[in-house]
Amino acid sequence: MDFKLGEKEEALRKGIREFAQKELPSECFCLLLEEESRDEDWKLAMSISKKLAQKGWLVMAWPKEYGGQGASYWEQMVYGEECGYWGIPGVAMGVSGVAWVGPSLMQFGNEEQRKKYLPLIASGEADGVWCTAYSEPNAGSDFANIQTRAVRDGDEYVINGQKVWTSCAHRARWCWLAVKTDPGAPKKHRGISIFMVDMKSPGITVNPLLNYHDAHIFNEVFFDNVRVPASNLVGEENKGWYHLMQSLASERHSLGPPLYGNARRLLDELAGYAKEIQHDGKPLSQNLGVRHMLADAVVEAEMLKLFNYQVTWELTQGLIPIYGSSRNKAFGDQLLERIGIIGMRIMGAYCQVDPYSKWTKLHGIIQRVYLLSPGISIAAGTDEIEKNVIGQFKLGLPKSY
Amino acid sequence: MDFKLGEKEEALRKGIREFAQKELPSECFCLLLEEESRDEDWKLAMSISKKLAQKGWLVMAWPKEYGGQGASYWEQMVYGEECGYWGIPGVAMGVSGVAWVGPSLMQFGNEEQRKKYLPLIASGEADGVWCTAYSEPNAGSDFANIQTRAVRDGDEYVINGQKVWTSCAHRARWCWLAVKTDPGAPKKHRGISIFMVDMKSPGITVNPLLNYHDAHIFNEVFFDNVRVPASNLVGEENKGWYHLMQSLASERHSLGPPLYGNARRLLDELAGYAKEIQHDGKPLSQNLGVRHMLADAVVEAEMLKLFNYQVTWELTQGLIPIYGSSRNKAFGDQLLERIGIIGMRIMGAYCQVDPYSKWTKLHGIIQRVYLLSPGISIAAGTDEIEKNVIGQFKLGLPKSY
Amino acid sequence: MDFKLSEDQEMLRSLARDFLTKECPKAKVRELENDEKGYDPRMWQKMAELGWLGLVFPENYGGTGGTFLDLVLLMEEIGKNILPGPFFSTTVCALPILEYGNEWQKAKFLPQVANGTAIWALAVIETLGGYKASEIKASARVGDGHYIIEGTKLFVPNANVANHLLVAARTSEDAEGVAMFIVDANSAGVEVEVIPTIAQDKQCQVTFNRVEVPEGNVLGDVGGGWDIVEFILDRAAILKCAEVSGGCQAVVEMTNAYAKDRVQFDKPIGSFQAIQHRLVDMFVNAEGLQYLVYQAAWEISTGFPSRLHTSLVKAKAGEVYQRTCLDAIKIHGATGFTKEHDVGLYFRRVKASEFAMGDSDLWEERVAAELGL
Amino acid sequence: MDFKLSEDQEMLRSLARDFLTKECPKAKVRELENDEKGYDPRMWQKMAELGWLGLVFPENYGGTGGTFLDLVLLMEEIGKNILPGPFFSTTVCALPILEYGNEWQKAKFLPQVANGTAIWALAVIETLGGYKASEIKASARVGDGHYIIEGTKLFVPNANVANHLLVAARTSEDAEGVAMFIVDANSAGVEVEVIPTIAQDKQCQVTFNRVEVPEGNVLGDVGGGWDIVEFILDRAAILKCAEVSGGCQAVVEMTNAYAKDRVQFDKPIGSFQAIQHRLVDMFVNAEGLQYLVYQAAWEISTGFPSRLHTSLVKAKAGEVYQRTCLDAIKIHGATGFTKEHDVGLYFRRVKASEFAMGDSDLWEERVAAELGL
Repeated sequence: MDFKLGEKEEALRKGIREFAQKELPSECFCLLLEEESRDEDWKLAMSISKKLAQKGWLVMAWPKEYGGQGASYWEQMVYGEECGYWGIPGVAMGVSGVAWVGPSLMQFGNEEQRKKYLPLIASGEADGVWCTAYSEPNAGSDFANIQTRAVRDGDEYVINGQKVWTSCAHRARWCWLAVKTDPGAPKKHRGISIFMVDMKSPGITVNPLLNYHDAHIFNEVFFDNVRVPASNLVGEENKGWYHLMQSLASERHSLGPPLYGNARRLLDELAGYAKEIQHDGKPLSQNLGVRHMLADAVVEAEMLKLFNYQVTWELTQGLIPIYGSSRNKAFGDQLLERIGIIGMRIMGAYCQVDPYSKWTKLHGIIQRVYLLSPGISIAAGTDEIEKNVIGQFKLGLPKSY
Repeated sequence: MDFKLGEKEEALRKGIREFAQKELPSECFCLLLEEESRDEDWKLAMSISKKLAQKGWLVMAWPKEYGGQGASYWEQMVYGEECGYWGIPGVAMGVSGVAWVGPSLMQFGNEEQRKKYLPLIASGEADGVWCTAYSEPNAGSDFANIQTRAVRDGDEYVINGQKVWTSCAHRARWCWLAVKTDPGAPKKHRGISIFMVDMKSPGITVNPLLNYHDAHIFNEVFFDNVRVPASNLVGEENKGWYHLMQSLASERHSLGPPLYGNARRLLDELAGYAKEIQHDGKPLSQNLGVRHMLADAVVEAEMLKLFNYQVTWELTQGLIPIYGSSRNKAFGDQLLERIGIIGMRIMGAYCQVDPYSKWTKLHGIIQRVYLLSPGISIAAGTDEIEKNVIGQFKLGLPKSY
Repeated sequence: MDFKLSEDQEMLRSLARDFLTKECPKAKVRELENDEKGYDPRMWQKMAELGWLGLVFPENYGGTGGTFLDLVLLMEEIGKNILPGPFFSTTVCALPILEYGNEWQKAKFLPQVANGTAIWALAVIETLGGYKASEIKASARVGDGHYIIEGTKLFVPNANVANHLLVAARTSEDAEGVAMFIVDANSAGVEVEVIPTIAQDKQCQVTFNRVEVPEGNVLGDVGGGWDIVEFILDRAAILKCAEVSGGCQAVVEMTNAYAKDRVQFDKPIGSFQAIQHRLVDMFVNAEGLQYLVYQAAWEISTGFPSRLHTSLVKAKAGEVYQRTCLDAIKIHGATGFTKEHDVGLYFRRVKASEFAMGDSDLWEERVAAELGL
Repeated sequence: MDFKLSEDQEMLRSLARDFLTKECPKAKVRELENDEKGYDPRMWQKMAELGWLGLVFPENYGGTGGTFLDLVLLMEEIGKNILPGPFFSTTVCALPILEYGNEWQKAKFLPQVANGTAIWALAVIETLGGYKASEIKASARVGDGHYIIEGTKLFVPNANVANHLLVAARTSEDAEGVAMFIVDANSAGVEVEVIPTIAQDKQCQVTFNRVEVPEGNVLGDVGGGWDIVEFILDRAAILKCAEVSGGCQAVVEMTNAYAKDRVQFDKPIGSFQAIQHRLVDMFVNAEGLQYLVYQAAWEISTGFPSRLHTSLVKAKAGEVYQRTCLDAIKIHGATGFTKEHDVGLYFRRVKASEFAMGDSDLWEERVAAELGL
């Protein structure tokens, strides 16, 4: 057993810290959980993503031939932790391209597809921004229930239907789309396929779905006779479900380290704030309740860190994490929600101030985390879904839904 | 709306407080949650139950003709609160006789049965002590699954089978027994009947099932060709399920007020203890964590009190509490568990001391509550079962199991 | 003991429901969030006509002689429906005037409240945001027949549209040397700036630059201002909790409806225990909060409030509202996260209600004190 | 970074499992709870032969030169299986002797530990039950070539069978003026009384009536006793948490098996979400605790423990163990409440482990301090 990271990883950590201190606007610590919402934030994110690409970090995990560095799992983990800690924007380029379109193409795309799309992502440019369209009005947790159809017509497929909760569709150049290609399949999760769709195609309409705090993250996307070349089918026709399960696993795995980074940064900021603020002539940090709330949260953050280590280590051993990624996501989401709640208590009356107003404390990150945390915990699988995964696949319990 | 109890109820409250102060051993505040376990406690309980009978309190709710006083629902509630607060032993005489055998006989027994059994219970004597035998090894939450058989043989029924978790069977003179009389019934909850069985009948064997802290509450009861007169069948043959649902409702309803009384007493004792104990030269009661733990628990206790009020008020209005009793039981159990946990923290290292040893603080009640609380929450319906009831019958949600 | 409302109360409630449903649909709520004033003067006038603005005033001050409990029932409906505007802030200023005002003050100010021509705002807390006498730094110096007030108040709801402010200011260095002043919002030196909040509820920063206030505008005794604040706190907290209780009920109801309606894996999601049991917890806590509110409100109505019963309501309400909304959003899935869905309207108000009239810590401390700790 | 155990460690673990399963079945655990000594001397001797008692000692003191992590792995197995007896109490006395003892002390005392002839008990806490220097009232006065110890120690595990006691006593009025003394348990004036506990784990009250201790029996510096206590605390806490972690794992495992096996409403109860998701929470927390223990243990083994990593383990362990056991009992239904079922054996040990080496509050405070609070 060994709990030390290697010199390479520590050097990387140092490099990212330097990068963050140099490249990020100094007045803000940029925990950009909603970078795709405001134009100025998105602009910043895209400028940083280009710099990350130049540093070779953006797709560090990928093989050199596709613009990556073949970085180890440990390096990827450290990168995730640090990006979370510093709140580096542009890291995910709209969530999907870096984290799972790329890895998916490498797993089950063909060489032509890889050659075309991977360098676009690796460049950190606007043409490498993707959105992912899975959910539909009647297919959320029960994803296999999707109704959007793709019908073959010569060298093309014709797509009709509606997607919803599509993050970043308003920024994306490409869409990673799940559709039904065989609606008559005996089991509904057979008959699903994946397409890559140019968001500039005629027939695509993107409607914003603002969140309750006016952040523009989600969209509705309508497909009205959208024609897609058959060569944009990824993997095997009707095998989309199985491909997607692999992609989902990749995505979940990538969520843990930034969540840990976020958590630790937030706790550090809150501890600093509590030391500064005076209540009854004593710093708030002397308040027993505040001390213990923060201490408890740090313990959970450390648990999350070790959970990330454990999954990463499994990957280095060539093992497939069966339940660890679900555990880390659910645990991390709960932790973030909890830190939001704790943070709002520590901010006191100021917690109700709009995060972008001049009265806000700590640049509004606490309010933003608090307001976003229920949304984060829903994205890429609810708590319930993750617990079902752990119950069935790790504990061997029967299906519970 | 009105939140004041009447003068009659307040007078009763005062009377019970005086009774408790006069009749209960002064060195102990007697929260006898396990009175049937130790011989000396049981002896005390039975002596108090006789005194309660003499006061007219033991079965105060019953009509005068059966030894009661026709007390109002409000009086019963106050009686329950105070018995819980003072930890008056003997109140339930082994749980079942007072609280539900009596009420059940009044609801669906015949006159002959009432005349014979009700006065025995009302007397507070040993011959009025009952146990209730429902659960079996394969029929817990899924009670309809019972296998114990009663087969008619002339003027008698012959009973064979095994019951488990039978509280107080080792003290009881009578058994309130659920059996299968029609195992071939199309639905398994049809075909159940209730019998009253003399515990002295040949063929009955009682085996103790000690709990993990050596308290003797539960028993296994074996029935080996036990012959019971047919006149001991209660209500209609094969209608036992429906009868029992009514009894269970009565029992659950009676649980709330004593739980509230328990909770308030424990919190008062803990507050007193925290004021006495010095830590770092300050009373423990100045510790913010302790203050807030106790304050939170008091808030919940007050909620429970009002829940009890609400169910009682519904009864006075001739309404049937559909979900309130389940809510009160589940809420009260959670509260007691929580107070046990809080209490153990406040006791510090002393919480691990055997409750009956000379090192114990507060006469060991905190440890006893802590150790018993998981058992209490299981008795008469687990949390899950109560929540299912509320979900289905109040919120109108579909069956979830 | 009685859990039933009187016929008059039932009528008040049903009238309130009808009025709010009709006059203040959620589209209106959203509109008023973005409105500069934050309330609808036409609706305000109708509320005056309904007798809501002087609900607890005697008839000689233009009121309808209702009880505090009546007021609480109204606040509960307001909370269920979400009515933006200065009803709460005006009411919590009118109550102390009714209790502590001299005849001149009552005759002058209360009828204007009742008939809808006056809007009030309560200006107590400052930069630390807490309801503690020691935190009051705004000063009131004695001038020539008037006081001169100087200082800054924060989180003053609806000051942007108020005609009058009820202001706590320090008159001596003693910890509790605080007096309450009735200040004309149009006085020279009063500056109001709306603080953008998550709830978009028009809380303001109010700056007093050498504001002159006539001596006759001191409410109650000069040394007794903090008693008035305490009087306000107890009542305002219960009113605020009534609003929270109504909000919780509305959120539970909409979530329960969704859980029955939304089908995943071929079943309504309410049939999954993880969802169903969470809904049960939400429902039970909302119900408990409702009864806690009623008990305290009834006691205040009788004139004999128990300090314990009053304090514990606000100690609990914030946590219940927060948990209810967070769970409701999660049960709704992504839908609950959107601007379109009503649950977000409630969630965005959780913190405003938690920090109005002191946070849970303040009220938990009061409960602890009542336990003798 | 590596989560894999070495081959030696795997061997140690599998040997421990085999030994404990065979030598210490649950019937034996129950027997030893009621045994006056609380341990089995024959088993103790076998543990010595296996090298467990001197696991981390160098060979010249009769040890096998293992690491602290090895010891932690052993404690984890002990916790999984529940092994009653003085292994923990002896180990946590031997560790500071190895670190702070002079050559004479090490040579005299350690080999006796390793070969099973000496049992030790740690006597630090007193009536308040806390690990704070200020709570040490027991005094050590300087006599003629010896110290005279007077005072009462509480919750001293296994003192009833100990040959030696490691005692914290006050040598000056300074807050931290504490020294550690090696006391022969058979010295005149030492009285031991077993305190009956819920865990039946032979914690004792030890009274020192003018007990004479040779000067050479001071461990380390006279003024530096509290540093030694701190040294012990860090290590003993991790060992205790390893035991807790093992206990949690065992409880989760048995509960999971039960949830698959137990059928109600024609389904295994593990298929009800309320049960399944609770089991998942139990499992995840137990796993997290396990990794926290490993991290701290590995760091201690390397000689560079992080104070944060050490402190947070014990801050969390008590809560995890308690929640795990309470939920396990409830999932088991009435079965879990019985003497026959093993889950109660673990539950009864929850508080003993929580209060061994300081409660969660103490350790949370350490975590808070590490955060700079």
